[in-house]
Amino acid sequence: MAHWPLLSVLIWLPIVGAVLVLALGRDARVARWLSLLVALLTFVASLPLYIGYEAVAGGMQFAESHLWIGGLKAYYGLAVDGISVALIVLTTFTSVLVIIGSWGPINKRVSQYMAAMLVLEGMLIGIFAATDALLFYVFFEAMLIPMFIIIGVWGGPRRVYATLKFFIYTFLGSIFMLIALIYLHMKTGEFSLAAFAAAPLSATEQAWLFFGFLAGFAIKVPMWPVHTWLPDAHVEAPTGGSVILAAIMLKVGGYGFIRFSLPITPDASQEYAWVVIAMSLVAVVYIGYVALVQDDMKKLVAYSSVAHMAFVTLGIFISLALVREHANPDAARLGMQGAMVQMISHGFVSGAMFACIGVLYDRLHTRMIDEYGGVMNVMPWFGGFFILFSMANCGLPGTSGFVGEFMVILASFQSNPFIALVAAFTLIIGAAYTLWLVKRVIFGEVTNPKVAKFKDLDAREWIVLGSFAAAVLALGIYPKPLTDLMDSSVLQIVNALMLSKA
Amino acid sequence: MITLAHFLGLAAVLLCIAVAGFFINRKNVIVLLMCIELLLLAVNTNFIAFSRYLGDPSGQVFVFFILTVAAAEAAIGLAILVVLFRNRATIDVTDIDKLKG
Amino acid sequence: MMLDKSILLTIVLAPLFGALVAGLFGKRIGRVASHSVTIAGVALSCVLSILVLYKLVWGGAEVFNQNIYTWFEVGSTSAHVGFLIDRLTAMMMVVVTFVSLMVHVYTIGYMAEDDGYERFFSYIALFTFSMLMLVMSNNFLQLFFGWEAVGLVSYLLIGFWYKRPTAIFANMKAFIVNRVGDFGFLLGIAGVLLWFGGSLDYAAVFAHAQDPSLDMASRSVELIAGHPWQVATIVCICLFIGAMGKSAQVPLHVWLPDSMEGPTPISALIHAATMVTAGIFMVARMSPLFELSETALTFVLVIGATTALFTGLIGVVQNDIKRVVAYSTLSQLGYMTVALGVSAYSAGVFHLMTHAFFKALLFLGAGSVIIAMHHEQDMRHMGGLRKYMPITWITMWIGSLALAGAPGFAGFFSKDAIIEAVGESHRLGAGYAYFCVLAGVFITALYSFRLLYMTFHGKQRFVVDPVKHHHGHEDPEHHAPGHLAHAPHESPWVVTVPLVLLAIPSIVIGFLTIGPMLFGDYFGNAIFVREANNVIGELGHGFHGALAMILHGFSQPPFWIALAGFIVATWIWLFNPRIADKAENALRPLHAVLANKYWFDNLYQAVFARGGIRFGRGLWRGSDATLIDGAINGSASLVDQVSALLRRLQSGYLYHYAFAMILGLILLLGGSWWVLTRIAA
Amino acid sequence: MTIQFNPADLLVILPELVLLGATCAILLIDLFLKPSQRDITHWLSIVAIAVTSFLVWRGAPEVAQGVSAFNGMFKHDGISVVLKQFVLLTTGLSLFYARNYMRERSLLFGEFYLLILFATIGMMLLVSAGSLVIAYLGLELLALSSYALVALNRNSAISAEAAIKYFVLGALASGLLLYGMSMIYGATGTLDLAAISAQINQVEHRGWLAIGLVFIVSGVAFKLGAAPFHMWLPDVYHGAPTAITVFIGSAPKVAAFGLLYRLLEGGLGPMSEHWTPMLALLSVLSLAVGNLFAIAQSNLKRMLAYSTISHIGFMLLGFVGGSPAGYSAAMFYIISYTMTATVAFGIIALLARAGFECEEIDDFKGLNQRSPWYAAIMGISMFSLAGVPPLFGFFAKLLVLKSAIDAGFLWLAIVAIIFAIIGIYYYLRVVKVMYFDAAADDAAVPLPADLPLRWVISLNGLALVVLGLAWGPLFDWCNRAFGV
Repeated sequence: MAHWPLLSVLIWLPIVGAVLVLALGRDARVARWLSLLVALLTFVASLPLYIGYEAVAGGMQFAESHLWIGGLKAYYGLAVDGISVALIVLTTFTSVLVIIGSWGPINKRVSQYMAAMLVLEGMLIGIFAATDALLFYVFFEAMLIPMFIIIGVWGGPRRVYATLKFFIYTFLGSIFMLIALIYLHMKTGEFSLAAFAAAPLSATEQAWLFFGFLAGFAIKVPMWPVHTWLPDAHVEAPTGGSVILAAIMLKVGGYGFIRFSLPITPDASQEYAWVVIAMSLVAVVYIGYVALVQDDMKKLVAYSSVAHMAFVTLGIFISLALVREHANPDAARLGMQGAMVQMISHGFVSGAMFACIGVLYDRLHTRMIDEYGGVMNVMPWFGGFFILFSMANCGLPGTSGFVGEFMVILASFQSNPFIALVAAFTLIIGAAYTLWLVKRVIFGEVTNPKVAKFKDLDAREWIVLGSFAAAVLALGIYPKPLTDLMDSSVLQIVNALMLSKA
Repeated sequence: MITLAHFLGLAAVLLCIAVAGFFINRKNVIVLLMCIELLLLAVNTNFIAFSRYLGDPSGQVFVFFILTVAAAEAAIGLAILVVLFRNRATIDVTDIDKLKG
Repeated sequence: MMLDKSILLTIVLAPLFGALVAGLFGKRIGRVASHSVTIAGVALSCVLSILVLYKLVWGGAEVFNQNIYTWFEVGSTSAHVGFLIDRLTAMMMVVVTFVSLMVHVYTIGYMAEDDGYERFFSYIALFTFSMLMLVMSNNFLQLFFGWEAVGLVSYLLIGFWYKRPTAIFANMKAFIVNRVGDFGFLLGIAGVLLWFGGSLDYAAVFAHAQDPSLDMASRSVELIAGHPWQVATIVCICLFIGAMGKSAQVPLHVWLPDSMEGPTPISALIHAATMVTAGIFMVARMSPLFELSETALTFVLVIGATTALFTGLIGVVQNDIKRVVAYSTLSQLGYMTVALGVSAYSAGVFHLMTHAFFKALLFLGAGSVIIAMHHEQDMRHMGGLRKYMPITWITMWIGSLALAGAPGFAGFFSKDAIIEAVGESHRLGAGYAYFCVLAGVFITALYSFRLLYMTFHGKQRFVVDPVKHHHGHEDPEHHAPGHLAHAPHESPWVVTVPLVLLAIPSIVIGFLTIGPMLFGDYFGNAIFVREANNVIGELGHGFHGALAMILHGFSQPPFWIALAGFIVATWIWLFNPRIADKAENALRPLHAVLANKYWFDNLYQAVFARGGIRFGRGLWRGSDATLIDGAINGSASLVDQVSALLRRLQSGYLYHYAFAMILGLILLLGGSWWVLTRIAA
Repeated sequence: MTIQFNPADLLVILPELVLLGATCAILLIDLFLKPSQRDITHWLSIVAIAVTSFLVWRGAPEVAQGVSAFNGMFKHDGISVVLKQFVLLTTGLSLFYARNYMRERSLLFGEFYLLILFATIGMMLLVSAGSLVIAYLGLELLALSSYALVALNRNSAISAEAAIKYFVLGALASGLLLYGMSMIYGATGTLDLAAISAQINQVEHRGWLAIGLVFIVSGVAFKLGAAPFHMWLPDVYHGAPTAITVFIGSAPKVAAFGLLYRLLEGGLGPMSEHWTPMLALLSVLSLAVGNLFAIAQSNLKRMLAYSTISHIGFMLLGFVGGSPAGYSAAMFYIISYTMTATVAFGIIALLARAGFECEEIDDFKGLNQRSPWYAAIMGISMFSLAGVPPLFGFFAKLLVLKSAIDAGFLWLAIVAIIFAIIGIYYYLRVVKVMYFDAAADDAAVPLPADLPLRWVISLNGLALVVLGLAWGPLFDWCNRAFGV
């Protein structure tokens, strides 16, 4: 274990960096380089977390705990298990790429943009590291502010509608969760997640709490039918915002289910698992069809994000059903792992997809599919990347997109083959909407004379897309390091699920 | 025999008249100032009656304070009225409606 | 003796290396280096594959079954990347690498004038890698990986000319239709994991399936309460749906004809010789599972038989040279599937092998014709080409004879074996299948010879017109049909050498291998057939060597039926071409049915494509935008309206303000009175 | 009961005495100053407030248990220490924020300082009231000064209108409060709050008590600005000069909280089952009215005024439990609110120039381009008012919600958050205007040369962040005051 508070460093380094960027970044170049430096440092600092985390032992490591609010017994408590480590590294990795990716496209108020990104990064890390519910909630909500600013200031024409919808929607959900947390504090007298998990709760209490959490996390994920903020937010967000939103912010919802719903309200989660499973399955099919008919690229990918995140919720709640109803902890682990791998993978894939769209947007300043066509002719490298990420998006084996979906489908089959049947429908519909996009944008003759003047990727875009591609392939070809990292943590969660609280 | 109840009843009636004056009057701000005085009068009646019946002088002391404050209040009220009139050339209650919504 | 792991790895990785080099650095290193590196890779694989085959068959090497690395491990569920090398695999490896090598060489000539030369080599080498991963897998996960990876490469190659709207439509269609199959396949794999011992490794799964104490054949599950289904049936049908997608069985066959939009070499390699036969290979590989379920095999049989006959019929009315061959491929895949359906797995695989050679030959031959015709594919504008390109002509005849099952040629042995196996079988549906395969023989002969006659014989139906069409080959889209810039001539050696090299096995491979492969113990434990289903074993009693089989063949119905087809084709297309037109008019409704491919495409387009879009639009506009967002925006605007309405209460009048206070006072008084009485009570 | 004068009592009211003395001295000094020398008055007032604050702080350890002077008429305890400190702090802040604004409009009279100082004395008395008389006197001292302050701009029609409305309704409210006091007096026979509390259970005329209670609650609700006694508030906030709004929107709220606590818990505590439902009702109405009305506003001051009403509704959540923890939460809330509101109003005052009030929301368009720092501070205060962590306002909301839930008012908490969500919309709109919209004219705002103002408002804004991250000490302080 590190002797120095690594997690605190990871959280505060980018935030302090953001302040520095604001203070010193009057010159855009300084702001860019400084924030890149900070992001890189944070990424480097997150590596000891991965290396130092003893995956075999599992459990919470790198713990830090200081009394924060004595009157409420709220702690500044940080610790990570394998799941958190994976998500934190994903965050630091993506943040670096986002900063590089925003190098050219963002040219007004650069320092503010970069600072907002860095603050966002720190807060996201905080979410994944917090062991105290109040601290978690603070980060959970606070990240809305920089995102609000990012979309609102550097966003598209309908940004006002999109940001307000995004902010109020997600706030609506999380404030119900706040009520649940307050109730739990009343029960236990503290805010630590461990105490919440240990608290005995009656079935009715659990049910209320479960729906409180569901409101908070389902909107964040987002699950059908509370997903409509996402396409709007994505469409209006600048590329970097979209990447962070899709790659990391959505993961917070799935993470929340694992950290809150399952350990704190296991019995209610079991009882209402069908609700979540049904919502997830509807999302796979319904959202798939909706994605098919989008004529805005970003909207399409945003909808596909919703469909993919449905696998996360499906995996999490199917494992509950597997543990409780089928006494099949092995399959439950598979489902949970699948959900986690899907989260990480979706981080890379959706991040990459949005980065690709950003590359196109920077050239033509539109996201409408009709305006493009035949991009392959002028940007062969870009076309290659785009096809790779599209394939990952439709879950091709060998890319990261496949691993999680595969695990979740295998696990759900063990619970109920019909659930797997519906979930596997993503194979078809996912391919349909993604490839149709590829066909219309990448292939074909160049019809728009402006497209004919496109230049292929520059070095900066190469780095971003190349890194994403490397991650997507690495995870697809050899996911074992990731699953090993999370395995014992997943096992602990699954074991905890076997115990009833009521 | 005049009992406490009579005094309280009188005070209540004064109160009601004063209060009614506040929202029935639609003409003149001066009337409102008078209503305020009437209101305080009702309170004073109450205090003195209670004080007398309880045999406790503090209520009457309170009344002195109230009278004093009422004087100050009237002074400030009239001053504001003057300012209002200077600016608007009217003290009609129905005309004071620039601030709304 | 063990096989060397490093050899196996080299076989797989050499093409991948070539693909990466040509793909990533192709433009930089140039054409020659690109094709050299990929050809070297594939050639190395091919040589080593032959070595592996040799070691397994003659060297006494044991079956190789080892994991290379662990993909993931969660609880008791683990997934690996590993190789299972037995004779079935080895045969497939040789077929794949050999055909691939031929195609690589051929491509040098075929794609000589194409801008995407390096890219093309990268793709086909990548395909070779993927296909090898598929066939060499020792577990379901890797099988699925290879399965989808070949699908990806096929997608890329069909859409190789990505400027052509038809090509990019066809590649999308191919991928999505394949995905429908993969959908079933994935569920099948999930079923295997659930019901067959919790493993994804072939060895463990097959052991579980064959364990008499578990009696998997009678294990059933009630997915819908009150309806017990045999688990093996569920799993096998699901898996077979995967095969239907990849091997283009009715009703998932629609993608294959369209896939001819790709360059001809890949039509040969992917859409004839190797990838499309992956489904056949898979079912053969899964024989221990399929043997458990009579129902699933009947399903396989009926689907295969239907495909064999009805897609062949379409081939008769096609005018595009490649499409004829494509429909013939569909039909032949149907034959293989029929073989699987009657538990004659080895016959299916045998036909797979022979078909790989002669169908690759036919495609490459067709490609050679296309080169000569400057990318004209319509046979109505050909004719009389035999004098221009004799090698192509002869090799095409060899291929067609093999395809039609002329005694002695490779196709004769394999197809005859299948037909006889069907005749032997007593499985439900075997009667129907027998009819279909026999009728199919006639059809096969009909379209095969029709192709030959229309292309190479008869009158020359094109005009050589050098002045008007000087722009030449690069512009295949823009020349008028039937007009050539200069006379057709024989293709260069890089094209003809592969033709010759493929023609040789097309003649002899059946003769040489039928003995050991079908009736000997070639496959060993790789293919499992239950005693009661062993039709090949039954046939084996009547097998007295290949020569005897040829002689015997002359007395069998398939020969006479094929001969009939040949005669009819000769009579019509060689001697009386006008009859064809008359027949077309006379049989207009029938012709319409065939020309429209039984309206499968139209149906799918209407129901799934347009219907899906309409459904999606309905959900989007109706549900997302109207219901959900309507509720959200509605509540927001409701608040706005309420607010706008309420603010009028703040009228600005003092007496209203005072009145509000008094109302509040009265409200509180009332409330207080209520509390008071309640406390009193 | 004999009345005795104990010289030691003077020590207890030393801060008030000092402030009173200083005020009188400033009154005299100011007479001899030219308008250009008004800064002397300014700094003297600041010093007076600082000294008073210091004296309150010095006295703090001794009063932890609570001391009373003048036969219980004046109470000095932990609660009054906290409240007085924040009254003084926010008053001091308002003085800083006001100077430039008032000077540019030639309103920087000595009376401005005097009225504010007198109001401050009133507030200090108010929060220390141990008797109905003191409560009344403190209240009137505050109220009369405030009326005059609102009318300070003699040439403004809307200021005059605001003042007359404030005055008339304020007098009505005072009358109602007094009437309530008289009923309580009649029922219990004493004006002393502690004695009232002790005797209340023996009272036979429950009806008198009930009537008295209702009138007192109405009167206090008016001072707080709780619906439906809120009608004056938007008009006054809107009509008063912004610098005055800064003052009347902040410190008096703290004092009103003190009044509410002293009267209801200190005097009528045993009747809490009567007044908690009333406060719950007022809370719901305030939340609804405050938020729903605020959405429709285009004037920022008016919008903030309505938002004040909603915050009072939130604060009352802490009261409905009738428990010390709840009062502590409510006090925390009111402190957080005033600290935040001073920033918001202060920025308006700061950005206003002669002839340009900068009080329409649209006036803030593109502020981020023109002055990112003040946009950031304004943004922080808006997010804090909206209750977004990690800002001060969030934790205040957390505490009052918690106390309401602890008290079994889950439904009330849910009503509150639903209105809070509606509320977010209009706060975000301000942020939206500042950050997303382009400035109407690109001309850079000439920022006031008043350096202390810029520093103080920056610190005040940063305090919202700092207190959001480390609000534990303040929370403990509040808890200690109520003995939690």
